[in-house]
Amino acid sequence: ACGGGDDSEGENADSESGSDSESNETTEASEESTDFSSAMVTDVGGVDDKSFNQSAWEGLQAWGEEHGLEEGEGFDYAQSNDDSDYQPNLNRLVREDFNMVFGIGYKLEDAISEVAGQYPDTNFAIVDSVVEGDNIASITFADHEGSFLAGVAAANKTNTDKIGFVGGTDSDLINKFESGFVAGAKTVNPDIEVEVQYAGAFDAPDDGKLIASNMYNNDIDIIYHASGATGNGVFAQAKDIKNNDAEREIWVIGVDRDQYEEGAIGDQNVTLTSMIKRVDNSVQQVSNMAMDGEFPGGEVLEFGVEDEGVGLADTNEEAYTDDIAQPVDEWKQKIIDGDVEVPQTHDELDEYLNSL
Amino acid sequence: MGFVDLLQSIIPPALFFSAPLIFTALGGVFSERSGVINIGLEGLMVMGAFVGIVFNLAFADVFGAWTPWVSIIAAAIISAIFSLIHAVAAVSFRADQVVSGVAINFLALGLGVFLTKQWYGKGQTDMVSQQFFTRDIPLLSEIPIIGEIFFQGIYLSSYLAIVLAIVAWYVLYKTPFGLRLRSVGEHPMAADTNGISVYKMRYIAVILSGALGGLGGSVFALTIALNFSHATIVGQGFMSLAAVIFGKWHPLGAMGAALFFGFAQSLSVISGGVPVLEDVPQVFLLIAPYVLTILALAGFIGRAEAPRANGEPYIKGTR
Amino acid sequence: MDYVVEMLDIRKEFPGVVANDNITLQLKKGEIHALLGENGAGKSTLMNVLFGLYQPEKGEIRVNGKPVKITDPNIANELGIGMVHQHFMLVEPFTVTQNIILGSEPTRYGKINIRKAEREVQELSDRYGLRVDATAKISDISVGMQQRVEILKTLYRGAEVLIFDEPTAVLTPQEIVELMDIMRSLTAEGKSIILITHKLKEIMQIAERCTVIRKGEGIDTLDVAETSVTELASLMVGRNVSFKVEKEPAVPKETVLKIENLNVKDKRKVEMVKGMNLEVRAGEILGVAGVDGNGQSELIEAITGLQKSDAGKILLNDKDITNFSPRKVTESGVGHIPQDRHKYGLVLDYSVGENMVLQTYYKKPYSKYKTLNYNEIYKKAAELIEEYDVRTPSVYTSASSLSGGNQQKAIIGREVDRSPDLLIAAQPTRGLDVGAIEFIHNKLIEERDKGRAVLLISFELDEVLDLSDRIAVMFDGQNVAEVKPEETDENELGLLMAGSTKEKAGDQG
Amino acid sequence: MNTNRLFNILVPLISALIGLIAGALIMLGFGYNPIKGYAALWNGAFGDIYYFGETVRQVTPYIFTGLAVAFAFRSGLLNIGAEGQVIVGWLAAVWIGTTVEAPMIIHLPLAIIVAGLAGAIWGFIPGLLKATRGVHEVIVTIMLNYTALYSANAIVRNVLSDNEDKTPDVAGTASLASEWFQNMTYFSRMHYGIFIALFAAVIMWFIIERTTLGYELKSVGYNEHASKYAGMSVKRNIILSMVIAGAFAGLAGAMEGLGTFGYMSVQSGFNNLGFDGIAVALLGANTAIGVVLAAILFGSLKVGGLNMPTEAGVPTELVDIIIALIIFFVASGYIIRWAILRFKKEEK
Ligand SMILES: Nc1ncnc2c1ncn2[C@@H]1O[C@H](COP(=O)(O)OP(=O)(O)OP(=O)(O)O)[C@@H](O)[C@H]1O
Ligand SMILES: Nc1ncnc2c1ncn2[C@@H]1O[C@H](COP(=O)(O)OP(=O)(O)OP(=O)(O)O)[C@@H](O)[C@H]1O
Ligand SMILES: [Mg+2]
Ligand SMILES: [Mg+2]
Repeated sequence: ACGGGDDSEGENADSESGSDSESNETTEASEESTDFSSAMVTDVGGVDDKSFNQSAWEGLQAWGEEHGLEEGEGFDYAQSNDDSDYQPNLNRLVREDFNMVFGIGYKLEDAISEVAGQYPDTNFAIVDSVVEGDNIASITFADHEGSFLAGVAAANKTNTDKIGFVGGTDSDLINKFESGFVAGAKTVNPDIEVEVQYAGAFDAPDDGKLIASNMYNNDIDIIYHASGATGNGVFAQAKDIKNNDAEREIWVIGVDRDQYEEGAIGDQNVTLTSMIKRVDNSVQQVSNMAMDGEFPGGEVLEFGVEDEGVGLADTNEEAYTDDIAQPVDEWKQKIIDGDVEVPQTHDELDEYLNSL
Repeated sequence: MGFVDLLQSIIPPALFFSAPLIFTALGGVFSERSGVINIGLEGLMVMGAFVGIVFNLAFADVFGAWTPWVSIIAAAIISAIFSLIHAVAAVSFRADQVVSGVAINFLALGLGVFLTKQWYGKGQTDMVSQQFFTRDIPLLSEIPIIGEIFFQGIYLSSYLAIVLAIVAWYVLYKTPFGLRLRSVGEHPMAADTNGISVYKMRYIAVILSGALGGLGGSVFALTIALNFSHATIVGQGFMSLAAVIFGKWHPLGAMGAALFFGFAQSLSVISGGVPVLEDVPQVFLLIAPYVLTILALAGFIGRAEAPRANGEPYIKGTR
Repeated sequence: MDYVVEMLDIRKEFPGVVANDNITLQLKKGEIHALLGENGAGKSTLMNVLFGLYQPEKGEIRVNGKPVKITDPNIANELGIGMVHQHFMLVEPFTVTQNIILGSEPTRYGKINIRKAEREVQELSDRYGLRVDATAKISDISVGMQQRVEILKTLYRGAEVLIFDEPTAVLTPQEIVELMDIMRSLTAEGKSIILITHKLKEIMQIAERCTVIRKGEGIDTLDVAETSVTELASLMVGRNVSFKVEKEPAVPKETVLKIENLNVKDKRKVEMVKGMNLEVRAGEILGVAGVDGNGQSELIEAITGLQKSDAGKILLNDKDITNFSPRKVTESGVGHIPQDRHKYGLVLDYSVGENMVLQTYYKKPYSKYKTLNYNEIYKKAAELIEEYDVRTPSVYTSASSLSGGNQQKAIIGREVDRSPDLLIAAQPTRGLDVGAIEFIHNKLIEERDKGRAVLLISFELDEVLDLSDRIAVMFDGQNVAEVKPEETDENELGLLMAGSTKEKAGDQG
Repeated sequence: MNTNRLFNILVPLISALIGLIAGALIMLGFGYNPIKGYAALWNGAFGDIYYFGETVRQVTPYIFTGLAVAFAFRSGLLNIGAEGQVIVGWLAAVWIGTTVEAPMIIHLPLAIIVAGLAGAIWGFIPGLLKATRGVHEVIVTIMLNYTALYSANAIVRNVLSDNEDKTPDVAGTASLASEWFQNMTYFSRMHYGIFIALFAAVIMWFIIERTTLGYELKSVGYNEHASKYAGMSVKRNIILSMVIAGAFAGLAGAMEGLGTFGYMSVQSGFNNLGFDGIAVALLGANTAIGVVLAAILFGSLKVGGLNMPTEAGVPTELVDIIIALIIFFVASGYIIRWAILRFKKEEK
């Protein structure tokens, strides 16, 4: 339910961000309904990373549209090319008098914490991390919950009872994805083997391809990747196998946004589903809260399955059939109801598995 | 996992990983054999990847399944033209060749991403729909064991790389063109007094390196990355340069070095399934290709003599 | 007209220098025509103009009576003009054949037909008696053979006119004799030769006519039969030159250098010095005569610490300096004028001044607390260039822009000034004109008279005979004979150097 | 000599100018307003004191990596490995900064020195292999870059943190951060490192131009054989040159670890400080003063460039193109010299 509309929305926003520079000059004066302004700083992925930077920007654009604001005045972004750019970018936006500044990605946590301390009168928010501070809102996502659902989907789809997980770096954040995924799969079928491998980087498609090649060679038929551009290699390998043997059932589960497009090969598609994080919604929401004077400073907002903060895409109707969607929805409800506590770390995962 | 299985899971990936490095390293061999140092291989690959992807996206409808092949040819041509900048600087303007190579690296990346933003309005292109696919080589793939390891699930571009390496060897060592090219890199004045145009040979060599670097970059993009962004080519060009030196400026040596890198890389990633390597911390496997290379050079490969006039601009009439 | 080549009123300028000013040179068919001039007179430039490497500002070139424009070496080749350059134009990692065919390779289906080329090269070599191994690598063959390869290169391209730029400077006496024979057989075949050399005796021996140039200007063309060495020398330098080295008899004192049973391997691990014994005393010049490649270079390298010795001893003033580092050898009192001044003698990118303290920069007064004192360095350099007549615009000029002769004078100044107990002079006058040679010879004798031990290594028998107080003959890595210059002659030395024993050589001599 | 000096100044200046003009033409060609673009660049680098502080912050490591490349260059070595040397220096600095407890007077210098040492070791390896085994330094330094990157990441994650993406912050006693600067520059991250960087440039100048060591290093770079003949130890000098170069780059790492960031995070790829250092060194003609000036130029371009998309809509990559063109023209100094000489002639 959560994926369908998302796709078209994504494309829409895409083409909009495509004409950034023009809209900047052509859209002259639209009426100023508010003088509240909001901006964001990307991490090194860039504003068009087809991932949460892009999603966040789409959210901010939607928010601007909602209030008839002009890009550059009412809302804006600053792109970081290097880790050392975060702080000047945040600073720049604060000094341009934006009332609300988002840092997109856990990499900005230090910069946010620093700058927020320096400018107590501005509202800050960080996505995907928790930073303490009265003027900071922490926006987190229940990645483990979404990944759990991905695990459920994979377990229901696999023919070989062997599935794989490819992570970017072996860090707490990605461990969260891994733990949720493994828990979800094993919950459905404790005999399923989940092979886990970390590429060590988010920008190594060659390693991603090597890992995927090895996994698919070893009878694994579904790979869930949480590895950014490294995942491009996973898609490349899956599509290659599909191209050689159209009959072979082989799947990739995408991450962060709907990666349906990435899976297209001829008239087939290897993307089973994607674990979507609605960064856009969260950014839009928090901006509105701040504008309305209800800025959740010092709070940690977790966007989970409950409020559609995370979820699975159902774009690939041929593959993501009802007999998968159904159990996914069931487990989703159980998570919402608190019937399952999805593990977030390796330790919690071990505990969880033992309890099965 | 049996040994044959192991080889089968390591060698085909090693081949696809090596192929772009082989192409590019061959380019490096031509350029440096003619006396022009080419630190700019990285940039030439970036240009190749950029053009390969853009062309592929633009003409996928026109060329259908042939698109990747036409794309890499287009990438080779455009990169060859792009490499003219290095040629003009290094040959005609007597530039410090290292410097001009560094400029090539900056320029290619800057230009690639700049144009991507201009044309696509974002920092990375879409994924191509017409990529290279692996295939089984008819007949050869039927051979027991060997066929499985070397001829099943292979990119034709990998074989193209190996064939090109052999062609490059033949050209450099068996033809008048090769003899002249090498003489220009060893002793340009001697070549000049024999009536060989040093400038012309060096231009040709650098342009060849551009074409081959373009091939390398586009093959990488169209087999592995499938789109173009600032992070598509990250260090493959430098690895190719290392392969040139590791391979002692010999086409087959460079190919061997590139294959070695591919093999080591493949092993480090796939080691998860290899009993002995399973428990080795991943970082050791990650750095293994690089450390092994250093050890190999220090241990038994040893001193490699660069072409004698490598890096020296030729100025007619000086001694 | 029976001239094959005529260069008429040629003028060639370089920024700031007129290298050739209205020079005329006419070459008859079948003659050997010498071109004579001091260092920097413009000989090489003139020949490079003829060979198409430089374009003249003015003047005309005619080949077989027809005016031609030679804009690059290809055209020279087509006109039948070939050149053997002062510095060889050979690609070292290539084989002899590859070097010869380079640029005009015989092919079959686009592939070099190397078999055929080798056969042709070998035939050509045999025809002119050049004794060249067509398949050998350049880096593996002797300098003499390299030069014959250069000659073959021109013949292979069908040259009728051959230019030799200082071909004998790098050859041993034996090789010079062979080269003369080769040149004669070439002219016998109807080829014409222009020969550049600083050795007047060679001109007298082989050339028919001689054109003399001085400071870029043509002075005269003479029939060699009607002139003399003295006339040529004074035409060339513009003053009278004395050829006989004036020196008092030596007064040798204590032994400074003593070498006992020394064994040295070269870089390829071949034993080149095999049980060498030698003694040099204060106040004498010991000349080492020998054909190149008999271990002279390795001997010097061992003494100066550039190469390790495997066995034996080197004693300096009774102190064992075997296998000392170069620095320690220098500090023990050894000065060294190296054979290859560009490779060893100078850091060409450094200024003349910086080169003057190459071994002493770390000492007072040139540095204190590891910090250089450039005032002192340049002061010293200025003194030296004054004293040793080094012609350079200033001490700040880079060493690379000095002429060979002046570079050599700078090195000699530097080495002699340290007043080492032992001065090793390896080929100190190679490639220099008579004026510079005279100067250097006098300096060496002056040092001897000051009580220094001088070890002179030279392939030029004249030089060895003229300068030495004692002569050691080196053959196959050993000191095979010691003779007194006044009791021997070139003939006997030549035989000894070829490996005859002293008794035999004496019998024949 | 005087004309030479004039050229040494004129060529980089003219190159920078041509690069900027070319950048303007590109902007025009793509429909941007170059004046607006450059105004944005200028404002982003010097527009107010905050940006100025950030520019200085960026210039600081550039000086160090520029010196690291230039120093090796002077003895004929191409140090492609500054990248890796920065990483190990950064790691070492943070390691000391986070694990040692000591008063500032000991802690900070210790962290800086250890960073320099780490970089030096990373330079020692290629130096040693070059000197003793004749292995090409370019290939070894490239390999060591990757080795440093992956090893540092593993150490950050497993040793200096508990499976996190970054280390804890360095102790205040090991921090280069300057409250005084920050207050003065509206919280830019300008830190005391700039003084160390300038001091390092002076050191390089002194070593190269005034000491016997510099004399030897240059001599070895120009002519190994003659240096050996003159009694210098070629091996020792090659090693020493790489060690000192590595130390400079290691200090650049300390600037990042103790100044700019105050911690080390897992690096997804190279941060390009080392590669940019090659450009800085070359534009600076491999001299100390040149490196400082070039670092200022590149630092301003990099920091100012961030402002171009926001203020003028021009992609930041334009800055990379401009830098590339500047390097290209510096490399082609010969043609500029030639042009100047022509120009002078015609004037007469
Ligand atoms: N490429 C050049 N550029 C500038 N000046 C040059 C160049 N080549 C030669 N000259 C100058 O031309 C003059 C003649 O030089 P050339 O090499 O012809 O002398 P040479 O007679 O061959 O001397 P040698 O006996 O030392 O070989 C010298 O004064 C020299 O400085
Ligand atoms: N590029 C150049 N620019 C200026 N002068 C040059 C150049 N090349 C050579 N020369 C000059 O040409 C003259 C002759 O040079 P060359 O190298 O032939 O010297 P040489 O005395 O013949 O030394 P060698 O003993 O090496 O033969 C020198 O005076 C030198 O200054
Ligand atoms: Mg000459
Ligand atoms: Mg000469």
